[in-house]
Amino acid sequence: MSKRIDFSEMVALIGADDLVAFGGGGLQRKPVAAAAAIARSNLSGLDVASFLGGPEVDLLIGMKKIRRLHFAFVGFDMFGLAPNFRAARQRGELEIVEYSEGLMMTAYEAAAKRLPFLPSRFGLGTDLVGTSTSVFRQFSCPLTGEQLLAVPPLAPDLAIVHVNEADEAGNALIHSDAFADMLLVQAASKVVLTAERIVAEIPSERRGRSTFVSRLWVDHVIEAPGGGGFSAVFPDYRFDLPKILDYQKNATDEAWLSQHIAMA
Amino acid sequence: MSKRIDFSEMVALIGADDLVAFGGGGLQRKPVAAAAAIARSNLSGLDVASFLGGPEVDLLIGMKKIRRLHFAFVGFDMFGLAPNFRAARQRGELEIVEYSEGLMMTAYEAAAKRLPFLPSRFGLGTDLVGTSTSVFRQFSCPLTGEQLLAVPPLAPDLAIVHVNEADEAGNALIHSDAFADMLLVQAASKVVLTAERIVAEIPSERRGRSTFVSRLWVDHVIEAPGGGGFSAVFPDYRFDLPKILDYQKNATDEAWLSQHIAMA
Amino acid sequence: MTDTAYTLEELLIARMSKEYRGGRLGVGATILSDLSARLAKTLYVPDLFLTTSSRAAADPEVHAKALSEEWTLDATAKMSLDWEQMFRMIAQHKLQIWIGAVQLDRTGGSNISVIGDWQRPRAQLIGARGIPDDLWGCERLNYHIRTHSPKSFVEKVDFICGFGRSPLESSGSAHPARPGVVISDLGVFDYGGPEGTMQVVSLHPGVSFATVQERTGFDLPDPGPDVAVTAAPTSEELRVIREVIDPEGLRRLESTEGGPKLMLELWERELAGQAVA
Amino acid sequence: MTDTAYTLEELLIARMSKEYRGGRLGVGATILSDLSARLAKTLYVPDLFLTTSSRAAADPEVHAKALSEEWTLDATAKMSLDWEQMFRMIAQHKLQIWIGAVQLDRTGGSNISVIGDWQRPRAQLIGARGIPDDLWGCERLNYHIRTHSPKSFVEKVDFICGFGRSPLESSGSAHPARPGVVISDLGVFDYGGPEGTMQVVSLHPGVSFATVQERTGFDLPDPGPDVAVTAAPTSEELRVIREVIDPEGLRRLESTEGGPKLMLELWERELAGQAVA
Repeated sequence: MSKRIDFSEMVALIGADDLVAFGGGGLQRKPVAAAAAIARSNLSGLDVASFLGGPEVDLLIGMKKIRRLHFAFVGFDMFGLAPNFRAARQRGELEIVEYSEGLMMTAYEAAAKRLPFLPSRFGLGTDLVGTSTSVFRQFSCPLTGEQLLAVPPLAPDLAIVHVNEADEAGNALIHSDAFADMLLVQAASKVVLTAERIVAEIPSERRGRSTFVSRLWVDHVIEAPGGGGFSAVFPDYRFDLPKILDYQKNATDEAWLSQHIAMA
Repeated sequence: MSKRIDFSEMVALIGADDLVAFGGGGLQRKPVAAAAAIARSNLSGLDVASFLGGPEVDLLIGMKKIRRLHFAFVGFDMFGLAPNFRAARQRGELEIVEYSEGLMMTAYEAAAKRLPFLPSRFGLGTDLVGTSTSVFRQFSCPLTGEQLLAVPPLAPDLAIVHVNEADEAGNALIHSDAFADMLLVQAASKVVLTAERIVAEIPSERRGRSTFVSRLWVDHVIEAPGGGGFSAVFPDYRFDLPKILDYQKNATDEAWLSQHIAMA
Repeated sequence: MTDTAYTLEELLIARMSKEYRGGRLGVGATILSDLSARLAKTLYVPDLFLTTSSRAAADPEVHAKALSEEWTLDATAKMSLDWEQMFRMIAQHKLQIWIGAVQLDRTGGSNISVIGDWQRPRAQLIGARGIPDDLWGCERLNYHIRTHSPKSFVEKVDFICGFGRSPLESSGSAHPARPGVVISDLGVFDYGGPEGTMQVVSLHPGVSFATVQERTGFDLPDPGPDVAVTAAPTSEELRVIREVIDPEGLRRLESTEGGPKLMLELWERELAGQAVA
Repeated sequence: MTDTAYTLEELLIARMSKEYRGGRLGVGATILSDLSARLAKTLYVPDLFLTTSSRAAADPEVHAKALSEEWTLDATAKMSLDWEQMFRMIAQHKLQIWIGAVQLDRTGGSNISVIGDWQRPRAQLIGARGIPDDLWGCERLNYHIRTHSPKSFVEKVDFICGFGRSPLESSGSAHPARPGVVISDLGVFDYGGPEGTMQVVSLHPGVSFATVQERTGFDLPDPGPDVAVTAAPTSEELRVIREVIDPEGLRRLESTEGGPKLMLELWERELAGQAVA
């Protein structure tokens, strides 16, 4: 009953028209090793979602793997902008569906609840509603008439989330900020966790502020020490600033980037 | 900055037309001492909500304090039915608004999110939709046309939840099943916690399965050792079966009940 | 292979244990359904996710059933399952449950809320509780009824907490549970009869169809002389029930022995055991 | 009473700290706003609820600011604030935030998403992130802008992430944030001007209105010769900034000194300190 697989098995799970979503946020707990495995594969034209995108989406954009990106943010937090995201958008090469944080959480939540929509005020009166790829529709509350936005579900075919420890049954712990990851694993059809460690048993008297992911949400686990790449994975390792700066300087050079992901 | 009050100050918070809601479930972690304090007061004609009602609503019904009750369940779990709830309903004396568990959580959730409604499939096709006091309305999904129920917010003026420990700032821990209590404290305008203990500081390395209630949701705390009455408050005390059986046998006798709540 | 001395409750638990599949919740809202999930996890479905009366101690190993569950399950529970997360599991058909119903009807409607008129009921029960939600959480809704009688098996329930055949247009993206298996003190039933009505699957040992029909408030199709007999519990099942999951005999609370006296006796024994331990 | 030697960032932090009220979130999405919340909690609003870059370490005591916040805040954080709960706090106006905007306009519209055309932007920034949500989480939305220029203070933002005057009919039960206080390297502003347009509240010491108008892409009402001067930080504020909340000087990252070199220097010092500790 072990749910353990490796990166090549993970890549084989991804179909041509699938929506693949990544967990973590900005430069925290990013599934960088998993994204690099996808970047090295023959896959292309992917539909990708990332609540707060960071290096994982940037390297996939740089390797020309992404056709369309759903996001509320893409960047390197206080370390600046995401170089390939920026370049691709400014060349007009990347199709995007832009959410706010609240709208993207609402879309994941609708999927988690298997509802055809959820109402929201987030986004009303902003330009998010008017973009050419907007998925939101204004409607009247059936009880009060108030104007609200209808947010359709965002249900990834595959969610990939990096965690601190997992067991072979798929239970896992996240010790740092969980961002929208609980919603994401509940929204997705399939869930792969990459873990710093696969342990025999998750401690039952665990730290009171950790987030527990139940095996009922998880299909596969991959042991991936250092799988967060240069992002921070509390308490295992801090972000690696020299590598971040190096990436920002060079990552729009495709030869450099190919080399980089070969080692990630 | 202490949020500590006593039961008489709690009773004084309740206005004539207020909706008062209780936490816990069935015979677990019921705010019995708080309910008894209300039962001893001059208040009457209350609008009361309890997700899974138990002795707290039963004794208030027995003391003729409740005009209208919102609930998904009222009972004594495996120990049988709630005697005064049963008697009052069978005499046609109690107005009720009947929810399912999912509908009541959805109604609290709408209030927690300050939305005028939330959609649900729960309740579709059942007689909950057709009662004379039903608050649900069928409508079409604005995106897909699917038939759904619109659930209006249920926003108590005052929520009363019994917890294991609280600090004076209003942070608290619940060690047993939290039922819908997190939704309830987020839905209510004012929140009073009754606590087995008021402690100087909530342990930061607390047990990994406890529910933490932040001070941002809490207005007042009351120290109430044994405040769960004969319900179970894990790990502090188990339910008190002889008292439960005694209550079930006698509680529809108003003289007995008056005596009982004088000591609760 | 099978012990001939077993109680009705043991038969029921063993039969009920056959309806669980792995990697999902097995929720026990009554003593018999809880014991059937524990039996299933012990013998047949090791990765069944148990949530007993306390969601603060969810996904535990199999323990002996107790009246104060939190005190015993705490040791091996993997997680606390908050109710919002549980309802998302329900929304995704991860639920398996045997519901203890008070009324069931010909097409699978169920009622635990009121008998008689909802405005002023002849008998106020507990409210619809989770049944309207479970309709969206299960592939099939299974019910058990303690005493098979024309009052429990009725032509039409007084208050629809759960529907049988879906009254909804199938325009939606989600589908409600189909009516599943029903077990009573007389037999096992499903809704594979004409136009989705109730029919006999098996009769418990020694029960005749005539008795069942007499105690049912609507007509059942006659299953004929070759009707199956509900399998007796195996000796392995009886061992697990008696020695592992219910050594104190809480299952007797759902037999004719049940009542305040037995409950008090079990409670005192549990307290005493606790004081010793 | 006030130290005459202080930096622009110290002035900004001190002024920004005046906008917090107790019993609510004080969220710092940028270094200056984070430091302003810590200063407020230290000196003015002891029950401010801090959530810094990690929500897993929420409601901590005041610590010295670090690049790797989780490692330092873990010791005193009261709770982990999951994002769903945080968004319910936002839905209930429990949020207070200074947003670092890239463009702001005359009536309070804000933009952090794209410069130029959204389809193919001249400059792709970070996306709308939380601004459309914060509109429903705050009584007032406050902004800070590092460099006051006609490119940052524009007649109309290129992409509305946050609106100023509400474009919505007021039929609803909730009301969006009003545009609040804006602070730049030149002065403090609000939207109390004609028809809710931007006006000067105070000018930083040594700054003239003429300079502000020259660097603003739309007309501001002339505040006249008696315009207030932004208060200099007190010596107590400077002590707290320099000794308690930012002894390593991370605030310099938001000055003209900022850049990879300073960041690397701070990061190496933080790692070394950690190795020693």
